Amino acid sequence: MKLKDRKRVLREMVLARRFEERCYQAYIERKIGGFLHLYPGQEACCYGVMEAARPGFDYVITGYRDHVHAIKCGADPKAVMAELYGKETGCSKGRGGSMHIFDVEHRFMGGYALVGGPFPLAAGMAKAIQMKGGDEIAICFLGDSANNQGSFHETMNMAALWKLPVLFVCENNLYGIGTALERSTAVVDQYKRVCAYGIESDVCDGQDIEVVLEHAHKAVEHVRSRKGPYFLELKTYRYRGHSMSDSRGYRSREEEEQWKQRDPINMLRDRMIVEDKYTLAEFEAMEKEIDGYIENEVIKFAEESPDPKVEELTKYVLAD
Amino acid sequence: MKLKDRKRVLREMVLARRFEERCYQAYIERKIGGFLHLYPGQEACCYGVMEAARPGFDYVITGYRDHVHAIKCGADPKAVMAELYGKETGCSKGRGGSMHIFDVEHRFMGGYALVGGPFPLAAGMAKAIQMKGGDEIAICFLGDSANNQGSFHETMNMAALWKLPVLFVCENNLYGIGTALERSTAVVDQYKRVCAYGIESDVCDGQDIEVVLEHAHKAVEHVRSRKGPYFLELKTYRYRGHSMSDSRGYRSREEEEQWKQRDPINMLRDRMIVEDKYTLAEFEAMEKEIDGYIENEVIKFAEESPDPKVEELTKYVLAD
Amino acid sequence: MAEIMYWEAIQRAHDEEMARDPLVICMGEDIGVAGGTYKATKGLYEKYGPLRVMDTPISENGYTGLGVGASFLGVKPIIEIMSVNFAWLAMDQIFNSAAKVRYMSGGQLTAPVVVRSAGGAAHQLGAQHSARMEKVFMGIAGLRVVTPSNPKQAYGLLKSAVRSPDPVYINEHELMYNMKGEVPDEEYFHPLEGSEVARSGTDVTLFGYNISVHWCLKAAEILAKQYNISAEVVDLYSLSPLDRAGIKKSVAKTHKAVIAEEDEAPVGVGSEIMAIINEECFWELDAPPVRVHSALVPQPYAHNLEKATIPDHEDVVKAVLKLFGKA
Amino acid sequence: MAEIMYWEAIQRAHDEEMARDPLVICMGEDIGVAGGTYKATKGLYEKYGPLRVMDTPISENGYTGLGVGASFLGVKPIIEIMSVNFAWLAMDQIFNSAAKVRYMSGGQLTAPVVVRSAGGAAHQLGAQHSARMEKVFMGIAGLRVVTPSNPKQAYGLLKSAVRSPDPVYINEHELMYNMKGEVPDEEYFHPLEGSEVARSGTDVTLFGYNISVHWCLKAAEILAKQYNISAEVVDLYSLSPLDRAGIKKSVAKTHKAVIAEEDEAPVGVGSEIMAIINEECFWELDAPPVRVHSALVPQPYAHNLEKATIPDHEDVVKAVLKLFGKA
Ligand SMILES: Cc1ncc(C[n+]2csc(CCOP(=O)(O)OP(=O)(O)O)c2C)c(N)n1
Ligand SMILES: Cc1ncc(C[n+]2csc(CCOP(=O)(O)OP(=O)(O)O)c2C)c(N)n1
Ligand SMILES: [Mg+2]
Ligand SMILES: [Mg+2]
Repeated sequence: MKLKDRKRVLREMVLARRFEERCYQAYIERKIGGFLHLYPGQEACCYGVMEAARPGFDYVITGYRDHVHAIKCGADPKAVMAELYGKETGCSKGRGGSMHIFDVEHRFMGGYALVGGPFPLAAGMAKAIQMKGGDEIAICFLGDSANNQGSFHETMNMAALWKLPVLFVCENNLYGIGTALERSTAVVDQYKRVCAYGIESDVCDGQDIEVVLEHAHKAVEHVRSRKGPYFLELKTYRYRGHSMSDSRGYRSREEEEQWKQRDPINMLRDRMIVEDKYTLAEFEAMEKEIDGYIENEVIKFAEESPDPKVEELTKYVLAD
Repeated sequence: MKLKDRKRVLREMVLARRFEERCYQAYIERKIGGFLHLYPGQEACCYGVMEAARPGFDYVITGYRDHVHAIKCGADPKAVMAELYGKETGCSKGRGGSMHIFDVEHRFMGGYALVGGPFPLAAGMAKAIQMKGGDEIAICFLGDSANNQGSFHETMNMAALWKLPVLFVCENNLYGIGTALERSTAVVDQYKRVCAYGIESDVCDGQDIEVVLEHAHKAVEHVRSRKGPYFLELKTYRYRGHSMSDSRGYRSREEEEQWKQRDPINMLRDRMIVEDKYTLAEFEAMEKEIDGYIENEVIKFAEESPDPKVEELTKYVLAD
Repeated sequence: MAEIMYWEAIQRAHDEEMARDPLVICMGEDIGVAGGTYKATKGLYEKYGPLRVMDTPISENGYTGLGVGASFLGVKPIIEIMSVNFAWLAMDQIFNSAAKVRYMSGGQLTAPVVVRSAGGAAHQLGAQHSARMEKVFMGIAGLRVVTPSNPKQAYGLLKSAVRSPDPVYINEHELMYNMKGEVPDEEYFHPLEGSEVARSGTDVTLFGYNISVHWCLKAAEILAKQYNISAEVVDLYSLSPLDRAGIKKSVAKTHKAVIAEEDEAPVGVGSEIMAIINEECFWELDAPPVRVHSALVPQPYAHNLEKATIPDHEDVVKAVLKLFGKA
Repeated sequence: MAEIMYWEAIQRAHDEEMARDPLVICMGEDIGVAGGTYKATKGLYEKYGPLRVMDTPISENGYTGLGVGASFLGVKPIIEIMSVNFAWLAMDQIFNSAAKVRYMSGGQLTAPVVVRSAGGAAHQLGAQHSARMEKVFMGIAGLRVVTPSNPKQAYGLLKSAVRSPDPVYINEHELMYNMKGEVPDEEYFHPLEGSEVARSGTDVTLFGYNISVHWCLKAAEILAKQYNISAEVVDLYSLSPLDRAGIKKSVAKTHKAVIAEEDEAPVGVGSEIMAIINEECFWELDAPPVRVHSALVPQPYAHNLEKATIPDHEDVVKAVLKLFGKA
């Protein structure tokens, strides 16, 4: 990546990280309710893939761990935070919450809470793209354990059969909630599972954004040039528990520490320090600036926004 | 196969064939209602596999095309026909019908009408076998197009993960109702699809019972010796329409004729004539004897049996 | 006005809507090359090709979800689920995705799919192929449910469903595809809400929908001729929302109600209509409303048992006579 | 009698039954190593090992079907579906296999599985994680449905469900797992059918089940203290079959009924109870029965909207007061 892009993406990833950490805090302060699934540790996956794609142009869909994907597509962090606060100014008007972030203007087509649900939805968007013509692709980000749903199988078959322009990105963080992948899945290398559909696939380190970017370029190019669907597996790790009430008894602190040695933000930052004369001071200043932005703009906006009106409870159930 | 076994199996296959053809006639005479899925053309699949297994001892489950599988497991053809006639003496007491033949005493665990439904049921029986110890295996016969159900994926993964003693037999007759396999399925070689689960698999001609038997021996041995699940694909063809109201417009008469050249019964018979001094006269006498049996015993029994009692309508809904 | 069959009416609606808008597609098992199990899509494959008339794999949840996703981008899928018994497999996408996405996205996204399915007991199809599931679809916020009782409704409701910005489930009946009836020659859009008085009367209201409308009509005739009872028949073609005003209006006139449904009773269409009557016009009632319904059994195969579970016009007549103290 | 929590009661029932019979197993997502989302299976993995405490893949239809198949051969699976919202994915196996196999095999085969699931709105879980689905399970011939309102029932109903030769669905509630209550120290089997008078009264019957029993009890207290209205509370722990005799008995005494349910109204528990009241004791009614229920919306996330959809004891009080012409 060029330095300019490295700087920009580093900043974006730090924003994502700090945003999520701030959510954690807000949840503890009971400003945020429901389930809250955070993204720290996995940032290079979303940012690497989306750098290869066209955010705001390509259609993106994912599961419940969705804040960062929305932001990368173009959602305003203020509107995302306001959503988590259940406010009328939230990107889903306070109706969705953490698991249901939507920003259709930026073609972020939503976060969905049912594991496996987004697979066929993504293929359907690709079907629409195929019919309407145009250059877009559909991108579906989903977890490793989601691949055990029947919808995975049904979708992969249809996507391959009909050569749909859809890219499946498997963020393999080794666990589905508290169940280690090898305890739920016969073939743990997810990219191998699509052999059953003749879908092209690839796997790479999901912690080094430049590695992700390289593999994602190939993947996106494949799909955009209408060669059919593609499946990209990224090996990654989530630092926090699955949702908020998770004491992570199913994995060791050593394992966690090992993964943190390969933190996606630190890795890019250190590479820039070595290769680009980037400095720690610059980085720290940037972090500080971002924290200020989050506090003074994002949180402030969420705090000060109005609740939805109770009289509008049934708005949006059906079209008027 | 030894001549003795060849003779026995030939007789069994002829019985199966004539039984099914007689069902066809009874349906036209409106003695049988509902859907009726017939087996002619595919006999070598069921008989070949079950000759390698232990009928009445191993647990067998299948879909709606189930009469012959039940009979091979040990169900009395009279009780099967009575079931089709909706009689109290039917093997499912007239409550099931063609798609729901059961003979639990002979471990024929039923025909099920939802495509894909039997997959997890078979794995569950294998789980029970695993827990209870003993030497049985579970055998699931199902069609080609059924493999596109999510339940296929979910079941294969669990069967492999937990090393369940279950044999999946895919009777690949090239069509799911009126849709050719290649129009519904990205990878048409079904035995290749289980690569996604690390399940051992094999494929062979499903028309030559001795070929089926050979491959089935390997498959059954694998499962019975507790090496895990196994998937066996048999290439075969159904002569009749999917159910009764099918004019087979989706395939050519030439294709049908070609397959009939390799009829499982004729192939075995002709081989016996060449190799075993078996005669056409013997064969025809046997056919005649079987037709007599079907008419004078099977049909007679079904005809003369009583209807279920309407007062017993709600019997069997819940345990008493 | 031509007399055509129920399946022809559905086929015509498909054809007109597909001819009008290239983004209208249809999908389902065996609907293309094979022309559809009940012929509802006959000839469309030849006319519109495989990209718009999609023979799907046997993957109910998958292809329903695929249709929902396509609808996000303006494609208008008419999804056939061959038999409603298989719809259980697709309920996750109907319930969790299609019905909820408008709400949970704060109105940004909508899933205007049409899902059609044949329900009901046909001839001895047995336990796993005879389900009535309309009651399951009715309890779902964000989903419209309609059910045509004749070819005109079958045509007009599908036309309106295709144009609706909301997801619509259309409940058809296996035994009705060959029913004949008049359908306007010109384009016709049936309202997705409301109810119809299929026969006017003064002494008792018979509520029906889909096939049970016909039991009610036949019963009304018998009641008029043989018992001098004037029955009003209300056709509830919209099951969600139910027409509370229409229900009230008729009961306020007749003061007695019988509700006929093919399904088993518990938490069914009948119980909901009963509840609405209680809420809307309890004091108008001269007697408790009565439900006519199936026995609570998995559908038996044997012909005599099947006949014993499924109600018909005679059961409606009996219920009315009992209500009038005549039986 | 020890006071224990609802989840502890469920865990104890699991443990006792698994200790008794090596063919009792439990299965579900995260129930083993992780101990269960709501701790209902805590400690069992360590005690009984992975062959009997099965952490399943995220394959609801698959593992439910696997449990059903195992039950054919005498294994007794207690299947946890983490949240009832996911049960849609498993309904095919519950509806088409488990509930029907006894009937369609003419009594040869039976699927005595226990399926447990947490339903209901918890705290802002949103549209796809707040469903109440008991009404969907209630309409199914061949399936028993029970729903415990307290730890004693949670313990005793699960014990009985495990021993039952029929498939049983147990509807739990996300908000109740930490509720405390007395559970007998000795083994206790709660009947799978019937209902309980949770509080005796004379002026009106409040029908509740699961969490709504507590709204009713609280409402009854307020009604007694503040309005001098004596409310009887009937706990319908069995939803299928519903206790028609018990419903009739109470209404025949009080002549008024309010039914409280967390779910949306259409084709719900409330409508079925209303129908039963109409059928069993219409002439005993002094006023139309009233339903208290959620608004027909996908569950909103925002706290104030969520609060506005879900009823509570105040809504029950209001409904009663309205019934008595006091509001
Ligand atoms: C249909 C369904 N089943 C179960 C759940 C509960 N659940 C939520 S997340 C999750 C684990 C998913 O793991 P994975 O796909 O690896 O994604 P990750 O959370 O690791 O990103 C489970 C079981 C659900 N939300 N939906
Ligand atoms: C869940 C479900 N979906 C659809 C159907 C309708 N259906 C019955 S048989 C069949 C085709 C199955 O084809 P295949 O698995 O190849 O079996 P074959 O009939 O060829 O033996 C279909 C689509 C069904 N019974 N169940
Ligand atoms: Mg994961
Ligand atoms: Mg086939």
